[in-house]
Amino acid sequence: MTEMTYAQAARLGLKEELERDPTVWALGEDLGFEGGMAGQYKDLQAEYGADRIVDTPISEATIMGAAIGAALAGTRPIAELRFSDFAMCAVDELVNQAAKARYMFGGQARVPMVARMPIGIRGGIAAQHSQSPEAWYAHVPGLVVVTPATPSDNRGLLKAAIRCDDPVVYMEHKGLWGSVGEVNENDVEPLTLGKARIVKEGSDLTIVTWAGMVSVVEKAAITLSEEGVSTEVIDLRTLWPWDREAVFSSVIKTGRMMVVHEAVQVGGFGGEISSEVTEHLFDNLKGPVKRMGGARIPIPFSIPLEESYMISQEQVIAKARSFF
Amino acid sequence: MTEMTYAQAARLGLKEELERDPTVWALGEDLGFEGGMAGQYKDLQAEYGADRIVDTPISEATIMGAAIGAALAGTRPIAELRFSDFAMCAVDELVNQAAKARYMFGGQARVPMVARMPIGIRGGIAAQHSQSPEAWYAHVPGLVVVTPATPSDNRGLLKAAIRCDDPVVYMEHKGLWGSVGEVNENDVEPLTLGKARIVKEGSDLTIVTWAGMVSVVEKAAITLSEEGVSTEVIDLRTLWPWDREAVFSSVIKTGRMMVVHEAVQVGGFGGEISSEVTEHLFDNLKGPVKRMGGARIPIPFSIPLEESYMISQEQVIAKARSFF
Amino acid sequence: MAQDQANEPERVFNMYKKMLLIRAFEEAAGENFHAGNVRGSVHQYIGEEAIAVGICANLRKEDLLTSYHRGHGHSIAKGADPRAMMLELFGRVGGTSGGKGGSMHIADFSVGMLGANGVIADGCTISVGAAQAIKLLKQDKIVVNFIGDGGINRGPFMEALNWAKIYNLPVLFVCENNQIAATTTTKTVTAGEGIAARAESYGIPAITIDGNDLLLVDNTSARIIDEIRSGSGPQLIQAMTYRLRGHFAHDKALYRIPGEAEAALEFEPVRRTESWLITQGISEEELANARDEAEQTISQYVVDAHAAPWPDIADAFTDVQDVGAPQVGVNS
Amino acid sequence: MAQDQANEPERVFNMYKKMLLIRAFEEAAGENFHAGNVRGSVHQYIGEEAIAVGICANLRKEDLLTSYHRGHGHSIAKGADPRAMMLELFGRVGGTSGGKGGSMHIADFSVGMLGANGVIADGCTISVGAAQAIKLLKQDKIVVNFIGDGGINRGPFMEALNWAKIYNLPVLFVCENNQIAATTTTKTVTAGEGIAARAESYGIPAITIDGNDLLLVDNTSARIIDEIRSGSGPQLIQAMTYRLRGHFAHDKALYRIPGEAEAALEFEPVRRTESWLITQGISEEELANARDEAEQTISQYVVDAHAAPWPDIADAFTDVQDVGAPQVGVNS
Ligand SMILES: Cc1ncc(C[n+]2csc(CCOP(=O)(O)OP(=O)(O)O)c2C)c(N)n1
Ligand SMILES: Cc1ncc(C[n+]2csc(CCOP(=O)(O)OP(=O)(O)O)c2C)c(N)n1
Ligand SMILES: [Mg+2]
Ligand SMILES: [Mg+2]
Repeated sequence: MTEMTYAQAARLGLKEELERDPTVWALGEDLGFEGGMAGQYKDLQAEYGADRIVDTPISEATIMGAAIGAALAGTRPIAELRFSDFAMCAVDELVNQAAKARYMFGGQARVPMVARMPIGIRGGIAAQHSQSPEAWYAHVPGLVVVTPATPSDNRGLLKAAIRCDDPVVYMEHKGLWGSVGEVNENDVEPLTLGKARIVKEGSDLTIVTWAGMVSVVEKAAITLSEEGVSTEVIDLRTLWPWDREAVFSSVIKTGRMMVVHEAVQVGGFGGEISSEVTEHLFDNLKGPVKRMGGARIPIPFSIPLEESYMISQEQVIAKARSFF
Repeated sequence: MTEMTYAQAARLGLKEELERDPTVWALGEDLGFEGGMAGQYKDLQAEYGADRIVDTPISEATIMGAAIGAALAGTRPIAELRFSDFAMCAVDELVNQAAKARYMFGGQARVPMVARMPIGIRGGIAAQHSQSPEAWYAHVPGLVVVTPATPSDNRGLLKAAIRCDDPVVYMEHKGLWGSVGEVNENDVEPLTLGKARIVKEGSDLTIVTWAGMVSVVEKAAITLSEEGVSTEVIDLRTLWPWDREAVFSSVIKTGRMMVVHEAVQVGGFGGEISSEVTEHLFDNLKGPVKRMGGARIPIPFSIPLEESYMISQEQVIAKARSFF
Repeated sequence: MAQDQANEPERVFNMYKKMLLIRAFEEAAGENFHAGNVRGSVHQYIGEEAIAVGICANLRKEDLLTSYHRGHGHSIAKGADPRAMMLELFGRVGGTSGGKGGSMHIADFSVGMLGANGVIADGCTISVGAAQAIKLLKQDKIVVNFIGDGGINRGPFMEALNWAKIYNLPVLFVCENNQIAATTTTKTVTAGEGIAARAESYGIPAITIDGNDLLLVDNTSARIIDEIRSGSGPQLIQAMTYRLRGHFAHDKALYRIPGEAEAALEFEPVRRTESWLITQGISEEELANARDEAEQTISQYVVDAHAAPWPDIADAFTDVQDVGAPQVGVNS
Repeated sequence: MAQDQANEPERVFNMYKKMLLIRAFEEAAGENFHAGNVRGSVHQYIGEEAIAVGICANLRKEDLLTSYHRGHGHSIAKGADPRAMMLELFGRVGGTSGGKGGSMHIADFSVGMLGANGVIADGCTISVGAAQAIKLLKQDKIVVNFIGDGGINRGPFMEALNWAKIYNLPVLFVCENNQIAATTTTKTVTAGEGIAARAESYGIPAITIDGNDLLLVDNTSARIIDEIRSGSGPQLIQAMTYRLRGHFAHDKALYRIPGEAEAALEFEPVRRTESWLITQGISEEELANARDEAEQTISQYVVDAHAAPWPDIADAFTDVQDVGAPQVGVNS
C-alpha cells in the first residue's frame, strides 16, 4: 500500500492505461506544462508525447466534439474540461452527440470516451467555478456518471471509465485533490462501474452520499454511532448506474435513509434515490427518506457565505437525529 | 371566449406584450418569414420591424448571450431557440451567465429575459429534436422554469415570463402547438408564476403533471373517477417555483400521489416532488408516492418505438389502480 | 463545364448514375413523406447532387465522412446502401439504424459514413477529432466534413477550422453553399466575404467553385484530396449550388423570389451532366435507361420498405449503453 | 512613443495616475492573496495597464464595458471604485458585489462596467446583445469588449464578430494579446495570422498596435471610438502586450523562457509613460509623488477591507431571483 493524494492516484491510473493501451489519449487546455489543474497529468506529456497528451486551444466545444470523433474513429480519448462549469460550453456535444451516437446509429457506433469535469467547491472560486451538475448527466440516457471520493477509487474508477465502451462523465471533486489515502499499487485491476462502497456499516440509519460529502458523512456517522445511532454510510461511487442493490439491502436492514450531496438539493440526484427507495421499500421504512443538499443559490464567493452553503458534520448529525 | 390553438395563443400573448412595452423584442432563427416553427411569431416582424423580431444567424450561443447582454442593458428580450435540444448549444450562457449575473454582481444587475425552448416529442423527429430537459433548469439557482399545457396558459404564462425580472426558461410542448382551447381575449392580465392549476378535483388520489402529459392524465383521471377512484389532477404550470401549497393540500386530502412526466424518469423533476412530499407529508401518505416518466433511452425515431416511449392513458390508469 | 484529362466519359457516366440514384431516392423520400409513410423530417438534396458525388468519387472506402441534416446524398455517394437507407426512413428493421435514427441520423460506418446530424455544425468538431485519431493510429485516411452555408455561423465550426490547422489534420471541409438556410438568405446573416475568406484567415487554403459542375467538383477535389493525403493539412471547398426544393419536404418555399427556382433548373447538375455526356457520344437512350434504372431501383426499395417489419418494442431498449443499460418496462 | 495633437501632458499624467492605481491595486491584490486575505483566484493585470487606461480614457460614463477573468484594470479604468473592489476581493460588505462575486465577477453597473467573467469569451456575446439594446433604445452609447489572446479561439467570440457586423453594432472589440493563455503560448494553438485577420474576414476593420504604448492606445482608440460613435459598425483593436506576472497570483510562471520577463520590463507601460512625461517637463519628484499617492490610496483600501464586516449568512440568500427565491435555512 502506498499513500498518495487523490490527484496522484488519478495520475497513476491514467498512466497505467496510457501504458497498457496505445489508443488511450487525453486532450485539454494546459495538460503539458501545467500537468492539469492539480497535477493529475504531470509529466505525462513528456513521457507519452504531445500527440497523446494534447494541449488544446480554449475551445471546449471542440475538446468534447473532437473526443467524440476520435472515439468513433477507434481511439479512447479523455476530454479534460478542467471544471464542470466550463464543460457547460460543450453540453450539446456531450448530450446530443456522445450520449446518443450509438443509439441513433442503431448500434453501429460506440463512443468510448471519458468527459472529465471536476465538480464542487474549493475555497472561494465562486459561482462559475464551483458547480456540481452531476444530476443533469445522470438524467441523460447513454451516459455513465462517476464521482470518485477517495484516492484509491480515483485510480480504479478512472481506469474503469477509460476502458468503458460508453461515454463516461467523470467528475472528480476539486476539494479532494489534495486528500490522502492508501492505494494498492499492485492491484492494477479497474473497479466495476455501478458498485457502491460501504464506507461504514450500521443498523439504524443508512446515509447515501458521494464525492466531496463522503468524508463529512463518514465523520458524522462515527459520532452518531458512538452516540447510539448505528449509522451505515454508502458511497455510491457512480450515479448512473447507481447501486440499487447496495442501497436497497441497507435500507431493508435499517429502515431509515438519508441522502446527502453537495449539489443543489432542488432537482439533485438525491431525489431519484429517495423516490426509488420510497416507491419500492415503503413498507420497510420507519420514517420518510430525508434529503440534504445545497440551497438553491449560486455559490457565493465570500468565505463565510461559501461555508454556510456547505453541509457540515453537525448538520448531518442533527438531521440524522431527527429520525429518532 | 375565443377558440384558438396553443401556438396562436402564444402569438397573442407575445403581440400584447410587444404592444404594451417597446423594450420587448425577440431574436432567433427564421422568425420573420417562417414566423417561428409553429407560427407563434407569424407576421409580427412585418408589424413590429426587423429590429424587434430579429432574424439571426445559426448561432445559438450568441442568441442566448446577446439576449443576456440586451437584458442587462435595459430591454426584455425573448431568445427563441426553436428546440430545447438546440438550446443545449447555449447552456453555458444560460446557466453560467443569465442565471447568475444578478447574484454574482450582488444585485446590481437583473436579467429579464425569456429563453424559449420547446420540449417534447412530435412525430418522429427522433433523439436530437425530442428531449424534455426541464429538470436541468429547475436544478439551476436563478432560473424560473415554465411549462404551459393549454392555449390559455400559453398566453398568460408567456406574458408573465416576459414581465418577470428573472431569466425564465419557457418550455412549450411541441406536441401541443395545434391543440385548441378557449382563450378569454378580454382578460389581458398575465398569470402568476408559481401557481398550479387544479385540472380536476378528486379525493382519493392526486396526480401531479405538466406540459404534454396534462391532457393524457386528465383523460385517465376521468376514467378513474368514473370507475370509483376520485382523482385530482394538478398541472404544475411552473416547475420552479412549483406550487408546494397546491400539491401539499391535495395530498393531505387524498393521501396518495403520483407524478407523471414525459421526460426521462431517472433524474426527472418528478423525483423532487416525490421526495418533498414524502419527507414532509409522510404521515399523511396511505402508500408510497409513485412516479411515471420516460425510459432512460434516447427518443427512437420509428413510430412504434416512439409511441412505446410515451406514457399512455392506460398506463396511467393501471399505475393509479396499483394504489388500491 | 470544366474539362480535364481525368474526365473519362465512363467515370462521369458512373458519377451521373450515382446522381440519378440520389435524385430518385430524394424524390421517393419526399413522396413518401407526403404520403405519411416517412415521418419526422426529410431534407432533400435535390439540385446539389454533383457536390457529394464529385467529392466522394475521390474518396476511398476507408476515408471518413460526416454530414449534416441534408445527408442522404452524402451517404449514397459514399457508398451506403440506399435500400437500407429507405428502410431507415420508413423506420423499419433492416434500416441503417434499425429504424432508431431516421433521416437526420443516417449513417453507415461500414463505408466510413459517420452520420448525418440533427444539430448544425456538430459534424465539424467530430470530424477534426476523427482526423486526430487517424493521425494517432497512423492510418492513411482522410476525413471529409460537409456543412451548409447557414452552418458556417456556428462557433464550433470556427473552432474546428482552427483546430484542424494547428494539428495539421487531414480534413477536407466542404461548404455546400445553396445560399439559403431554412427560410433565411444567408447573405443577410453572414458578415464579410463568407466562408472562403474565413478559412483563409486560419491559414486554410480555400477555393470557391461551381458546385453544380460535376466535372469541376471531381477535378478540384481530386487535386485537393491528393494534397491532403500528402500532408497539406486541412483545406476547404466552397461549392456554390441551389436548393431546388423547400428546406424540408413540407416546405413550399414561398419565400423564394418568383421564378428563381425555375430559372435555376437550367443550371442544375443532372441536366448539365447529361449535356456533357451527349457531347461525349452517350446517347439520349442510354441516359433515359440510366434514369429509368435509378427510378426502378428506388421504387423497389420503397416496396421493400413497405414490406419490411417494424422493430420490436424491445429494440427501443438496446444500443443505449453497456453499463447501466435500461430494462424493458422498468419505467412503465 | 507615438505622438499626436491629443497628447496633452496633463491628460497623459492623469492616465498615468490611473495606471499607477491599477498597478498598486494589483500588487496589493497579489500580496493579500498570498497572505490568505483574498481567496479564490486573482489574475493580475500588471504590465497591461496602458490598454485599459488608454481605451477607457476615450469612453463616457454611460458607455458599456465587458471584461474577462483579468478584469480589475478594466474596472478601475472605467471608473469603478477601487475601494469597493478591494472590499469585494476580501469578500466583505461594501464590496462591489457585497462579497458575493469576488475577483472574477467584479462589476460596477453605475459606470457601465457590466462585469468581469469567469468563463472565457462569454463577455463577447453579452456585448453584442448590449449593443443591440442600445440600438433598440436609440441611445448614444457604445460597448467595449475586452478579450484575451487565448479567448479568441472560443466559438462564441467568432459568432459575436459575425453578429456585430451583420447588425452594424457599436462595439469595439479589444484583444489584449499578451501572447500567452495560462501556461500555453497562444501562437502554438492559434492558426493563421491571428485575430486581426480573422476580424477582417468578417469585414470588421482591425488594427494591431503596441498596447504598452499608452499614447498610441489613446490616440488609436480615440479615432476608432469616434468612428464607432458615428456609425462605422464594429471594429477591433489587437493590443500587443506582455503579462509580467504569472497567470494568477499563485502561478510562478516557470514555463517562461528564462530572462524573458526581465527583458520585458523595459517595455512595460508605466516606465515608458514616465519617460515620456519626463520629456514633457514632468519632474521625477512629481512622478514619485504620484506613485506614493497611488500606493497609499490602495494601502488605505486594504486597511478598510480588513476592517469591513463580513456579510451576514442571510445575504447568501438574497439577489438570487424574485420568483421562487430561496429561503434561508430551507435546505439545511
Ligand atoms: C444548432 C442548430 N440550430 C438550428 C437548427 C435548425 N435548422 C435545421 S436546418 C437549418 C438551416 C440550415 O441551413 P444550411 O446550413 O445552409 O443547410 P441547408 O439546409 O441549406 O442545406 C436550421 C436553422 C439545427 N438543426 N441545429
Ligand atoms: C471557457 C473557459 N475555458 C477555460 C477557462 C480556464 N482559463 C482561465 S484563464 C485561461 C487562459 C486565458 O488566456 P487569455 O484569453 O489569453 O487571457 P489572459 O489570461 O492571458 O489574460 C484559461 C484557459 C475558462 N475560464 N473558461
Ligand atoms: Mg444552405
Ligand atoms: Mg493571454
